[in-house]
Amino acid sequence: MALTDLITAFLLLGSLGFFLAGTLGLLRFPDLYCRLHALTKADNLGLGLVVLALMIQSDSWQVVIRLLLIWLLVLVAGATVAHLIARKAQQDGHQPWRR
Amino acid sequence: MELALIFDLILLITLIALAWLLLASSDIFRAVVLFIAFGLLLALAWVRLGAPDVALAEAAIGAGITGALLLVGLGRLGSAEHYRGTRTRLTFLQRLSAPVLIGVMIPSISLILLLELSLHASATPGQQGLVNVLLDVSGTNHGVTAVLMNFRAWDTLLEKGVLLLALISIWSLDQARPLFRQNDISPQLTGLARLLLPIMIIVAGFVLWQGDHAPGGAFQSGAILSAGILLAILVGYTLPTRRQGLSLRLLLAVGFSVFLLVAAATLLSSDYLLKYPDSLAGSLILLLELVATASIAALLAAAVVGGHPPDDLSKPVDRSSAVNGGQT
Amino acid sequence: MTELIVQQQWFLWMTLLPLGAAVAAFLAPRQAHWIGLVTALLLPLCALAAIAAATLSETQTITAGNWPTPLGIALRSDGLALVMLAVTALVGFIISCYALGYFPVRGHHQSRARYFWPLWLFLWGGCNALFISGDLFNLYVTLELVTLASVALIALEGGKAALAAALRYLFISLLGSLAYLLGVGILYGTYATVDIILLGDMLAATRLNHAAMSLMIAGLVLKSALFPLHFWLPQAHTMAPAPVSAVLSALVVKCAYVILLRLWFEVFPALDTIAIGHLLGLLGSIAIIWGSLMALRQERLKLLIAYSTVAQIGYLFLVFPLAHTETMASAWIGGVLLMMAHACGKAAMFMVAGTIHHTAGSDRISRLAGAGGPIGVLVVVFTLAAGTIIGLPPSGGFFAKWLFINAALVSGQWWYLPIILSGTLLAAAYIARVLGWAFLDVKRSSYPVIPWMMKWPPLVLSIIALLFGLIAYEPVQLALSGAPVSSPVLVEFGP
Amino acid sequence: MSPALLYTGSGIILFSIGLHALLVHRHLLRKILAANIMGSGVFMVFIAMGVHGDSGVADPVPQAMVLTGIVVSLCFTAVAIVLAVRLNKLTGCTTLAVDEESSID
Amino acid sequence: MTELYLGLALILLLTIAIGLVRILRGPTATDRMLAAQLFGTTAVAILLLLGQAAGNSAIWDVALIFALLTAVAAVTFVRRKDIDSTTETEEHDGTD
Repeated sequence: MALTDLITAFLLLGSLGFFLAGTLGLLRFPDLYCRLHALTKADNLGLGLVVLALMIQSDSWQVVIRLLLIWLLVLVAGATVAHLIARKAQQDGHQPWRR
Repeated sequence: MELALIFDLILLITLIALAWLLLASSDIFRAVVLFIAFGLLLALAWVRLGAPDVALAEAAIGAGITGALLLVGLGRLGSAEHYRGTRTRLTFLQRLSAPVLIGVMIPSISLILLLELSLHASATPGQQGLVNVLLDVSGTNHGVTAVLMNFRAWDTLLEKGVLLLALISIWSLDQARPLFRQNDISPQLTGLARLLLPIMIIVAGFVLWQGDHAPGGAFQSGAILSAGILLAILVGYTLPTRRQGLSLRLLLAVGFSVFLLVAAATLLSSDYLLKYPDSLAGSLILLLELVATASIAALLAAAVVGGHPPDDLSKPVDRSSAVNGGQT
Repeated sequence: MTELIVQQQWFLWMTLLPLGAAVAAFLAPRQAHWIGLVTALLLPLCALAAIAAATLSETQTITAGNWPTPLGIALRSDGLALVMLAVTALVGFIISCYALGYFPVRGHHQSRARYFWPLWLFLWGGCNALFISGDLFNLYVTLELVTLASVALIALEGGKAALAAALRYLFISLLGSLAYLLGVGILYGTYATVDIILLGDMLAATRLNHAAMSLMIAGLVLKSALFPLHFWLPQAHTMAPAPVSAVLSALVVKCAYVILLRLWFEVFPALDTIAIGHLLGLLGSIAIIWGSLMALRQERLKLLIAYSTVAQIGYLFLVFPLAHTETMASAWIGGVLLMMAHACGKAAMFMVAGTIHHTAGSDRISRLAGAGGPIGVLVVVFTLAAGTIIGLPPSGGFFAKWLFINAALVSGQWWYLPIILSGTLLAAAYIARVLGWAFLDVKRSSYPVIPWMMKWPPLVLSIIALLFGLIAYEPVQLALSGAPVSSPVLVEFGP
Repeated sequence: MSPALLYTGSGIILFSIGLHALLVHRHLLRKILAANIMGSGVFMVFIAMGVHGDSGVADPVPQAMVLTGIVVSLCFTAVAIVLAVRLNKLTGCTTLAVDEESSID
Repeated sequence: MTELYLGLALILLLTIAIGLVRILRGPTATDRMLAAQLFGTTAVAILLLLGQAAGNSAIWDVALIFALLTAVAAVTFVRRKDIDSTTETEEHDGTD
């Protein structure tokens, strides 16, 4: 197995950790704001690592750009939507969870 | 290979469970969100089935337009099940429902078994071969586009008619009402729109161009553009009043009209409906796809807005109920 | 001159023309009614030209784009297609004239006029495209075009009952066409073609094909409102504006039925259809009796006419059990004739009902008391049109029933005889009930003036409907050209 | 069990689930969702039955048909939603009125 | 390598299936929308992996469209809430 494959596998496993954490957080965290927090991690890093892993495998710069574009889009859209949802929740009167 | 099969299995179980849960859900909003998730997974199914064109279309409408349509509709409709008076008499059909369920499920399962038997028996090659043979003279290099825009162009023409007809129906039903209140559009949202809109236009162009030799094409491209228009509307853009008349109608109808004109011209010149001259086939398909994209984008966005623009024909209306209010 | 006529594919122009006019009417709403009227004038001429061209030329099937058939979409100008195109052109022309009076261009309801024309022209184009289509998937698209236009036209009335009826109709049709489409999908998956002629040659009597056939027939039966799946029809057809009711009863219901005819006689002859045929015949018989009885009970004229449609649809489904080898042609041509006669008669009746509603303010049958005097012409129209529904000679309805009875006797299915006869008696009863009210000797004053356009077009149509039997020879000959049936037509009682 | 068969069967199950829900449920939006799911089931049958052999390449013709079908069903969804909203505005109901008598007048 | 991609896609699909519980449970509409949003991202990842496994770049276009458009539904949701929570006359808010 080539070194690139090894790195890819490593990165993919890493991304898996983030996605699992995101889902776990979505399920187990007590309120909206905490879940939002969990979700953004999965967005940014989980997908980021997948993109990185595939970039290593790619053989042309067009593929790299395409992957980067997808990642950036998810990043920007995810961040903005998370912000909007949090603000909406606040306006609707959701109180942050306290222990 | 086994892994792929397990993937398919889990995907299908999830899809079926989703369908059941969303239809049995007591809360309509939940049903709508589950439906959006359903569309997401359905796109995965199309990918697994080797139908990326359909997956593109499903992604473009499922993620954008359908979600918006349903959410806007739900907002205007409300989710409680209001009955008139206290009567909750079951209709004929509803009383039939339990036997129907059984009566449908059992034949379906037997149908599946039948399918198994017959799929082994008859392995038709499909029309793949025929399409590939004729691809050279079709004016495009992608099978699905060739079928849509040339071999079965008559279907596509009528489908464009259905789209325009749907819009006319919607306009005949209601006047456009604002999708939301005009207050406080957050700067982040505007920023997002400013960033996404150009990308959407570029991607739509890319998908349209790609349809010539790879999955993509007018409908997918138009659906992406319409999501862009919708985003613009959501951050407060409105069509200027002077453009809401004939110009808007022309934009909506241009896709279908040009298709009809091409059909009429081919019928006049060659006696065959939609038989493109060999030398012109490529350019004609490009023209048809371009105008279709423009129309589809406008039609889908207008369908979400859900009503005709205020006009001089009917009684005067206050300006606040213009397509999306007055602000630009 | 003849060259010109033969060379043009007129039946194709008959689909392009209304669709183009629909777009024009949408773009120029102020001129919409003129565009509609001109189109309505041109289409009967096109129909005549199409028939002339068909009698002069041999080819009845071409494909769009001239691609070979498993790939291209077959478009056909066979007898059934031409006859339906012609009837639609005639009925459509009369309905368009009527609509010109019904939807005033100026005044309170002008926005309805604005949207009526593009929707109606779309519907017309969709019907024409459906009649000429020889491709199962293309039939689906055209059927949906027709359905969507019908839904919008029903809702045009604007009241809550109309909206509810439109929405119910939408769901029902969606259900029907998806069942149909599933059957098409299974057929394509097995045979890799959706062309009617190719499928007819290839289909074998496998269980999977039977499943596909059942799905498709069930879907279409739902769309053509056969008992007990007729429950949506009375609401949808009565709540719509009068010209729309006429269109729905006369043409739209026939669309699904035409597809059924094509499927039954051209796609599925190789399959074992006897049991399904008898089932459809049984349901048809119940529909005849049930529909007529319900019509007899109605207090409102439009509902009465709608239930009468339910009964007449029942007759149409007698074709399937009656069409055996030697009675094939009789039953088939009887069905086609009945479709034509019913289209003319029912359209005229709905238009009259609309006019009465318009002038009397209500279509309650009791409000008709004494109407024979002041709006006598309407009552005359109604009576003439009713003649074909009852099946009085020389109407088309009479000949259709005559053929059915012949086919029933020859094929030894005598039990359809009392059904047809009692259906006729019941029809006579519910018509007589209306006329009885109309000719009551009650002084009626003050009916508003009826617009010219709402009075005379239905009269023309009802006269044609009644005299249809006298000129039936030509249409029958035309319909039989390229028909999927080849036995002689039995016009006398055989052994 | 080939994947194509698996998908075909699932398509039929989706169709049945949608059919059942369309008949049973009363809220209009739920009926609309049910019709959409029925449609998805039909389209899945179309595509899955077009996959022949193990080539994994789907037949382009049913793909094109499904694209057409998707557009048509989207149109119906849009019109149905507007109709439902309009009906809701007039009656305040989000269901079809069951009452026969009142809907005639 | 293909097995790895498919295996990871499989596990990601499972996380979606499990995450459905959040849509089902809510409790608020916003929670549900949020879960759908996460699914969008996960679906993009799955599509990227499937595309890599199949060597078909068209699949990445599907991912690109998802990445581009999932925001639209969410924005519609956020903006729509405006009308729901402010007009009582003709809208019935029944989302919770």
